[in-house]
Amino acid sequence: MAETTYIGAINGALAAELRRDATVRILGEDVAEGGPFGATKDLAAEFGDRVRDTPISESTVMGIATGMALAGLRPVVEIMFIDFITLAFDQLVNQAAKARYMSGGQLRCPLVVRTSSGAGTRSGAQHSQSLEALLVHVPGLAVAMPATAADAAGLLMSAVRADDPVVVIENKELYFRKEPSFDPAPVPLGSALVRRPGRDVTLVATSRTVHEALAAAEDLARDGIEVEVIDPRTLQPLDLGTILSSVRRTHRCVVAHEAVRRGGFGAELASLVQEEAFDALDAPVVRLGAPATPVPVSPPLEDAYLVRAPQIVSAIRSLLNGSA
Amino acid sequence: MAETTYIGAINGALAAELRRDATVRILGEDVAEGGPFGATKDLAAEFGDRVRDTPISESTVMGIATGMALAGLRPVVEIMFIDFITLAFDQLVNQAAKARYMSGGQLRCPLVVRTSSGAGTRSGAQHSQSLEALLVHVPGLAVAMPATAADAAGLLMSAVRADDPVVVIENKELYFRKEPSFDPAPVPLGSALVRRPGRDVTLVATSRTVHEALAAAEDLARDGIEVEVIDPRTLQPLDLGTILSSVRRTHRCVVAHEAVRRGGFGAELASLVQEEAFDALDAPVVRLGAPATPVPVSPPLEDAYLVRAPQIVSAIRSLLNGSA
Amino acid sequence: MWLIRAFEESVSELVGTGEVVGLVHVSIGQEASAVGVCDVLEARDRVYSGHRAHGHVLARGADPAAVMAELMGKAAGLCGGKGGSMHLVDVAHGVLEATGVVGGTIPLALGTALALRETEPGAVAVVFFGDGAVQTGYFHESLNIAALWKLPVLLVCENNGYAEFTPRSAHTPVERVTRHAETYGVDARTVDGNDVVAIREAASALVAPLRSGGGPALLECLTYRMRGHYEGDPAKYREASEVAEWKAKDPVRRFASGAVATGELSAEDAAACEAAARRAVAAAVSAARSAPFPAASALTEDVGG
Amino acid sequence: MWLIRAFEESVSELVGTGEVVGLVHVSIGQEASAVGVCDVLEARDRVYSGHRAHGHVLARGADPAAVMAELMGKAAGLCGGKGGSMHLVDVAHGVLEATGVVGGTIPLALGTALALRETEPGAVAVVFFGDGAVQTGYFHESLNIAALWKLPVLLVCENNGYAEFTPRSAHTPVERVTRHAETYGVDARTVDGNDVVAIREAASALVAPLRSGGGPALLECLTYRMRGHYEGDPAKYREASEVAEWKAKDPVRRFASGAVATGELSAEDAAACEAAARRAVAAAVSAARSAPFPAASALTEDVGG
Ligand SMILES: Cc1ncc(C[n+]2csc(CCOP(=O)(O)OP(=O)(O)O)c2C)c(N)n1
Ligand SMILES: Cc1ncc(C[n+]2csc(CCOP(=O)(O)OP(=O)(O)O)c2C)c(N)n1
Ligand SMILES: [Mg+2]
Ligand SMILES: [Mg+2]
Repeated sequence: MAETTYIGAINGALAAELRRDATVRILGEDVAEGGPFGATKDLAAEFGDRVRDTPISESTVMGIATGMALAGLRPVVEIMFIDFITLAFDQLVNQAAKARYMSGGQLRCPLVVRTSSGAGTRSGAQHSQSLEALLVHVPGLAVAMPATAADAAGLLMSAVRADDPVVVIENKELYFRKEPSFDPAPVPLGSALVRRPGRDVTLVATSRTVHEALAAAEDLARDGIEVEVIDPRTLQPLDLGTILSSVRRTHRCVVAHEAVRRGGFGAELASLVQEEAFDALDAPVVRLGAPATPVPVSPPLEDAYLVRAPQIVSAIRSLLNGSA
Repeated sequence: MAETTYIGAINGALAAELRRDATVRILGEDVAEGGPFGATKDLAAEFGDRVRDTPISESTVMGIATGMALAGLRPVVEIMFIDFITLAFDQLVNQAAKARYMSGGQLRCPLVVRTSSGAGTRSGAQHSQSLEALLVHVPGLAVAMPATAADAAGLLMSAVRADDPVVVIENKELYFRKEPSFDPAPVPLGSALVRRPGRDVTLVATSRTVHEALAAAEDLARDGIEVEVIDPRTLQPLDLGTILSSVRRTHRCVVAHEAVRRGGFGAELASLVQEEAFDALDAPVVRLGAPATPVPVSPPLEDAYLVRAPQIVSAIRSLLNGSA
Repeated sequence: MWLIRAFEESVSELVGTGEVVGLVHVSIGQEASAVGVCDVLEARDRVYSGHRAHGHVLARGADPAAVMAELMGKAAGLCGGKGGSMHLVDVAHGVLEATGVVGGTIPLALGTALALRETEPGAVAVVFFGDGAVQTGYFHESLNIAALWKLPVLLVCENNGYAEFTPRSAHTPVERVTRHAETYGVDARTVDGNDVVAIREAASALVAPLRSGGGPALLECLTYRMRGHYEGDPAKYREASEVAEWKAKDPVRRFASGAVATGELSAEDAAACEAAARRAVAAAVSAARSAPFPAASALTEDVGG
Repeated sequence: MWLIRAFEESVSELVGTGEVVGLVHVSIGQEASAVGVCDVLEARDRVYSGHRAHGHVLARGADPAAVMAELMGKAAGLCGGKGGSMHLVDVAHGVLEATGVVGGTIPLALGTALALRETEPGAVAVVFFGDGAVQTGYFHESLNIAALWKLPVLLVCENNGYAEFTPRSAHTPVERVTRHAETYGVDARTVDGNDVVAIREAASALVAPLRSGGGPALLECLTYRMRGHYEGDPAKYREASEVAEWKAKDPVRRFASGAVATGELSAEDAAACEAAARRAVAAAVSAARSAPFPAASALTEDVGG
């Protein structure tokens, strides 16, 4: 069977969108050479200077992309590692996210930011962060976190077609993961996917952690514990309905992500679930995430830092034991 | 009775720390002239170039302050409005917050960032944000939010004496609020204050919202509803113990802040409370915060944007009716 | 220019009465750059500004009543009352953004210039900013990229010698902003920022090549703000003699009396200009005053995400 | 220099075997700037670096076994295994930070220079960075402030003509980095970055005034990386002829053969130097290899907040 990778799917989606819509542009460091992971491979050859290398000037480049969007283009700007979105935070937070609102609706800002996130590659504290929670707190931004190649392509396509800023957060560990090939199609922002049905506990997981969640569910199924795994796919807009209807059936909820637990997306999700489904809950919503430390390089430390399937398994076991 | 203002207390604390410790330095835009709110008034006259004006280069100035701290000074850098901390986010998040950890403990970074936060002054979307939640998510940073002049002085004094980075978030609406004079004394980081005892509901509020909470409690007391108002004073480190022991008595918890509700500090707090005190809770933890929009200038819109006492009152009334 | 002057004098009063809200920065004394530059622009051109933006928006032809209503937070304001003084946008008149973040619109103007080159060749983007913005990373990163990509963007620095309360000499050892342009081989001029005719001429010379594939360019206008940094600033940080010296160079009166002196304008016509401007502003104020505030529903409208 | 060369050749092999972990950038071909500059520094001076930092740390006298252990993530590493290749710190040898954020340590060096001037007058701060960092706002904001405050900081740009896969010409129209220093009246020199003697001389000339109250200064070393951007980079973006041309200018062999030619060193001593370096590195590798990983408790140690 033909296979595709997550990064290949991104590359294909970018090519397809560039072909479909003449207003689409790509810019970022080394994008003409394909970028360090190959996301923009061969695009410069086909699309010329619609694919544009930039100097190492993240803050200004984010502003340039915003200024292109305000003038009617659809720029897709790459921030090589999400750690460096901190350099571009002013433009993203103070200009792109607010332009439509502050102008009283005169402006739209169809900006897409693509960036890579996540640890596991021993790249250290400045190339491994998961910073999606910072973005979810900013009104005006949509935030997508694809877990599969199909979603990486599909969410990116929707992001390019959206009229407001979308940050698409890719995961470095997933880049070279293989999946059976598929016909790329837009995946609507704000639609969660039940990746595995189950009756005993609702497990909400994002990005790479979705695969850990599925492995954990597989493992627990051997003991007859049926875990429903939900991948929100976009954290904003959030398809809370799908999650709540699951929790109302399972009466238990766990949320797992790679980011630091303190102030992470899990906090928002746990709060929403207990607000909306308090009476349905048999136990507190459990949050799994990284400890409040920078990401260490040392292999055993980084391995301990990350939420992996065994940790999810044991959290679910204690949840079920504690309240069963 | 002699009175002091919040801004006056800050000014006094800075002067006292400059006098006490020769390694303390102040830097920021217009600090030698006293700054737009007067926080550094008259300090340059007494302390010369230990109080240093900087160009409008927030990102580099944050790095300079960090480099001073790594070399043994105790810089207090002013970011005039927290909205502009986004410009300095890389240095704060990727360097200052991580230096100690990444160096395996070789380095300490006794950096203080002072900044003003909050809406209510019709200053618009780029001068009114409440961004503390972004900071709480970053391992390595302490975050203080004083609600009173005494805490503004006391937390700042502790921040200057701490060996790791602390961001002290002041509130613009409180700057000229008067309080009876007091002897400034350091307030330890990580110690919450019960600002009003009560048995019916625990109300956790931060910064300016503490005063709204107290007004709401006063109002509800007239109907015999006794609200316990807790001011965490620092969001990180967080004195969860004080909050939990209150919730275990009252069985109900509301958290109120000025920041956007989605992904705000209330999410972390609500999650912690339901995790740690689930069985004690008679109702979901209620979060009050701003809607997910930028801050509008228009007076009626900005007034509606902010959490004020009446909104807290009605949230507590429905909470008590709903679950009593 | 009289329109801007009269408008801002009125703004200043209305800040006093509390009708105009928020953090307000007027450009009284600096009107010439707005007028001189915008006079050479066309409808297809796009303009960005900063926190001191009233003049730029009016010079582009925005309706004074809509600007005033915006400053009062009214629904009839340019931005429905949501933006305010520092964030004026008037897409119909090609003003895409003004910002409260010093230097923050310089990159936006580059992006718009890139878009214009590809979609509306011949059109240019212009960004106004102060001398304080020259010390931001944005300015330098942008100057490099604009030069590298030869973008049709005109950077207009209104160098009034101060950033808030601090003189330029405390912010940089580089006296002329144009010095930075030289580093990148960018076309640049420094002009008397209180001389609208000189500004118009320089802007025209700098913009022409931008329309035919060249770019970027930088225009530095040496000027002075006759009032404090913001309305309410007592401005104790500068000498009375300095203020007096610049008052004598008032760009509005200077242009008017110059035109009268050369006979281009009669003294009566000059006075009529001023009177007309003041009448227009008075009308704008009363329209804005009587306009309603936005409906509560506006609070959550027009947010993405 | 042989130590750095031998060390990094070994690193490169150990990346292949998976023993050295993470994103690794070696400075093979660029060793001269580390050695030439650090040779004029004193124990009291402080150094900052970037993602290509091995050479700088070793040139400051760090223990090769501790550096190697760090690259392997071992407890005996400089940073207890938590920092890794891009974040080497060795406070005992005056290396305060290296960063994976391009340009990110330039401001830190300024801050440290300010602190040194006040607490250890005569000491200097030095920061190494690549030509890619020159297009960051940090570089420009920092150059301005360093010049304005006359900070005792030496900015060393290792200009290897590329930032990742992209040549300098695609990042800026400004050929020489020293051009920016001129704008601010900052003392600067461009030198052959593969000539350790020339670098030493230039660094010495630039550092001397910094010790006696002058500053800042900028040193641009024109060099080339003989390997890809990171270990694993096939480096298809450059011509074989270019690589060959620079290989002929290998700074390590050039210095050795130069010294032999002038008779300063016998051929045997030169060979012995290389051999000693290789032995030292072999010993460092085996020490690092047999060292333990950190205890689990290290994960949450040394975090503030
Ligand atoms: C990034 C940023 N930092 C600080 C401020 C606060 N501030 C507002 S105006 C100003 C001075 C701007 O000076 P300049 O650019 O010369 O413009 P002028 O006010 O003189 O017209 C400062 C520091 C800001 N708005 N944005
Ligand atoms: C702020 C930032 N943006 C992007 C990157 C990715 N990156 C790593 S090295 C590099 C190129 C650096 O070039 P240069 O400064 O010339 O150093 P060299 O690698 O040539 O030594 C880039 C873009 C980064 N590390 N930091
Ligand atoms: Mg100015
Ligand atoms: Mg380079």
